[in-house]
Amino acid sequence: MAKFTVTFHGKECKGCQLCVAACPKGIIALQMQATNDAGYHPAGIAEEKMDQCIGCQSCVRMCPDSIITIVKND
Amino acid sequence: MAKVMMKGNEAIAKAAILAGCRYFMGYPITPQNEVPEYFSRELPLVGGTFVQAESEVAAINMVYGAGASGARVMTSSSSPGIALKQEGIGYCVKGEIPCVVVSMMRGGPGLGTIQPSQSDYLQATRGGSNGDYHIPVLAPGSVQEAVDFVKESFEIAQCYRTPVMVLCDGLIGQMMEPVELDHEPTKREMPDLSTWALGYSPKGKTNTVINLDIDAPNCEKENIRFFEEKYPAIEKNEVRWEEFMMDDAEYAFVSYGTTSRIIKNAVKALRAEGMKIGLVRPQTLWPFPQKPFENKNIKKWIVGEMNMGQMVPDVQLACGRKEDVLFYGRTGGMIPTPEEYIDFVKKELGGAK
Amino acid sequence: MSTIVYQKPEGLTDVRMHYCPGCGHGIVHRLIAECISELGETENTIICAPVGCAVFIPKYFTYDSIQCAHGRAPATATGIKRVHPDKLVLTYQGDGDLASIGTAEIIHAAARGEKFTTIFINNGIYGMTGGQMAPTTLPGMRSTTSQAGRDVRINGNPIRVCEMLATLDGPAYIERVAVDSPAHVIATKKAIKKALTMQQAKKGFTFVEVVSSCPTNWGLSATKAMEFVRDSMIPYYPLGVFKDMEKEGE
Amino acid sequence: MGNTHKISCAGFGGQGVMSMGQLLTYAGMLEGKEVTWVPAYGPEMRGGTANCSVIVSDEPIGSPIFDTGITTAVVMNLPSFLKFVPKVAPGGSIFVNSSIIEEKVQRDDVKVYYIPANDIARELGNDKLLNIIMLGAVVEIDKIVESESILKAFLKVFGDHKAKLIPINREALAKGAEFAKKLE
Repeated sequence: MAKFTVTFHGKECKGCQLCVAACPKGIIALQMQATNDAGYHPAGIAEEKMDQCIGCQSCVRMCPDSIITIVKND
Repeated sequence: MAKVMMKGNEAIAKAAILAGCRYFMGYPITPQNEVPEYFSRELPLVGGTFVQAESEVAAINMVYGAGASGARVMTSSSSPGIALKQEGIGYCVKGEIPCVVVSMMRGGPGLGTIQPSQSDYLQATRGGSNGDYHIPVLAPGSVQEAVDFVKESFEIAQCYRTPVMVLCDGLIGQMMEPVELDHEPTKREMPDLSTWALGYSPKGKTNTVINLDIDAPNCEKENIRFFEEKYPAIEKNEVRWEEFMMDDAEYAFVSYGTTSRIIKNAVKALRAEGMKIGLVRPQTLWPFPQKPFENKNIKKWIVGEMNMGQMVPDVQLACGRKEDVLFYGRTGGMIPTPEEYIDFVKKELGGAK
Repeated sequence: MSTIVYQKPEGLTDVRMHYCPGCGHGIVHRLIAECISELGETENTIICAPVGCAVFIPKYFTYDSIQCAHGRAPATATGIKRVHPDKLVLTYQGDGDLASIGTAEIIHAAARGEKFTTIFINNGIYGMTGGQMAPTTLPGMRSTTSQAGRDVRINGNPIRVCEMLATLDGPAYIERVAVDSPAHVIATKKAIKKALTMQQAKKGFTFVEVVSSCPTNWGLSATKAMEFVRDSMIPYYPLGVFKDMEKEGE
Repeated sequence: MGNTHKISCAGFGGQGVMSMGQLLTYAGMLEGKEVTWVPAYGPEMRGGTANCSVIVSDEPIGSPIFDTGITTAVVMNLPSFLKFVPKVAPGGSIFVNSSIIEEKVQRDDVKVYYIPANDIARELGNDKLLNIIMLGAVVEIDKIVESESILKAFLKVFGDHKAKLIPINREALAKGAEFAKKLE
């Protein structure tokens, strides 16, 4: 199991990619296959990349819409 | 309470404190300077707060904040300063913020003059702010009435959650008269602060003062609520006027404030010569009294103001006879004399009939 | 077992913010809510909204709030704080609101040492009205009313508000921060928290200028806009503490 | 119109014309009369003449201001003399501070009293008393209020802490009255 679980509330995401640019591991990307009600491709972390997350919170700090939740799995 | 001699401006400030006003924000301008001066001296003694604002604009917006916080708050100014306050008055209207604005009129337009005038009748009753709205406008005719009306204004403001204007000509502010300060204003039902005021919201609830209704249908709905509920209630409950020697009158002056006192002298003099003439004195300019103008015995209405005839259309509308409304006034800080009114009536109506 | 490392703070409502993608307003809103929550003041805060993009603040926070006339939030906040000296009172203002039409109000509130906190968002442009030149628009920067770029010979020079307010005796704390990077966001939060803490202690007027972005009206992507903040805005609007009464007292 | 006194007090700043009017007004109120006091305000207050209009009446007062028809005029300097003498009603009284006004009233339909107020004040050892001296003459002749009411009003206008000044003011009122009586 990954050390951290990062959840993106994709419904609220505006696809601005500030989190994408902020992630030191480069694991966040827009989910091009999905489109939310507002017409944006929401950001997310592919399941297979989740274990690379170091829980640095850079993504939440830059997210203007407070759509990211980080949980530490002990 | 015994009578005391007070200058109108100081009596207004004192009355406000007696009415529970604990916050005053204002900016110096002649001829109302004794109002902020009095508050600056006396408010701290009763635990209140005086702020000399950087401008009239800032003052009315401080009032907006203090009023929104549930406090009894007042500002005062004179004509050019009231012009500056209009934006904020509009915000108080939309945000339904109770507050009292004293307007001590001087001659205009522009910087005009510092002498007494009534040339802001339209500014007060038609509004200098934007949008559909009314505010109650009380026009005292003496220092005593200024005291009484200031006290009533705080009740009206709180009851209907609206700005209220006390509109005086500069003379009311400058003159001294004996006053009794113990007038008890009519008690009115007040909405509870917890339902609207900042800082009073119950736990888990939020009080917000909204001024921008980006949703047009809702903005219209609110406007209609004002005009279908709030304003009719004010018109019904708060309209005031005095009738002077009107019982058998065939002619009538219409006047308010200091001019109405000058005209009372003219009425008495003309009566002494046998003319059946009286005076209708609106004490609220909005709502404008309609009832006294239902009097069908009056052949001519003579409007007297210290302006170029700003109240004339209201009298024409109220009496329904445009051609029967005459006007005599002085402007730009000039005060008419009783003799001028007597001469006007004799010239226009041929004196005693 | 799992622990929440980060989630949306209390103080923000569930209403979706209307700001454009990548707009700094959302970041600063969140930081304010985080600070107020951490200070235990969520039930004790009143926030004054400006005219500009942030006019809908009442929808986004759970605090009591008021929409102020353009530029007048410092005056309105003065009225509120004088009535409620024990509430935490904030104004949230943009550059058109604070540094243009409301210059007199902010200077005099600061000079009086009014005990509220102003959060000033400087993104060098009028956002809500569609990208007109602001008092903080950089020399040479294009806007819809300076289409060839701001020419200081015609349009005058930008105003550095922190430096101007720091000349006054009234302010207790003045700092300029930015939200272009995670590190700067951390610093911004620290500044806001410091300002609010000093307000709690009734030290005087506290002011935090946040250099932020406007991707839409700058015509840049959100990430490019943050690069512009870093490369162009911050050199003109240097970050740092301009006044700290606590430090002076030492 | 009943018994109505229309009083104009005029002079230059420092002569106490405003407070003279206020004392009359307050005294009238203490006697249960209707009263008003209106200052001429504005630039006129700084240099030139300062003046106030007082009405003391047995009936409710309509207009608090009057331009002509003055029943009592107190003129303390030459500009006031020139301005107000023509405005006094026939039969009215004019009190002239003859210490500094050399002109004589060229009307025979009014009563005129020349009071050397500055000189009397100097004799009493206090230059500030000149308005009280004039007031003593006014109430003696025109019977607007009792002079004792002026002294009661004095405490209301200037505060109880000025009570120690009552004896000297009483003397000033008496001196003014005495001088005016001699002129009758």
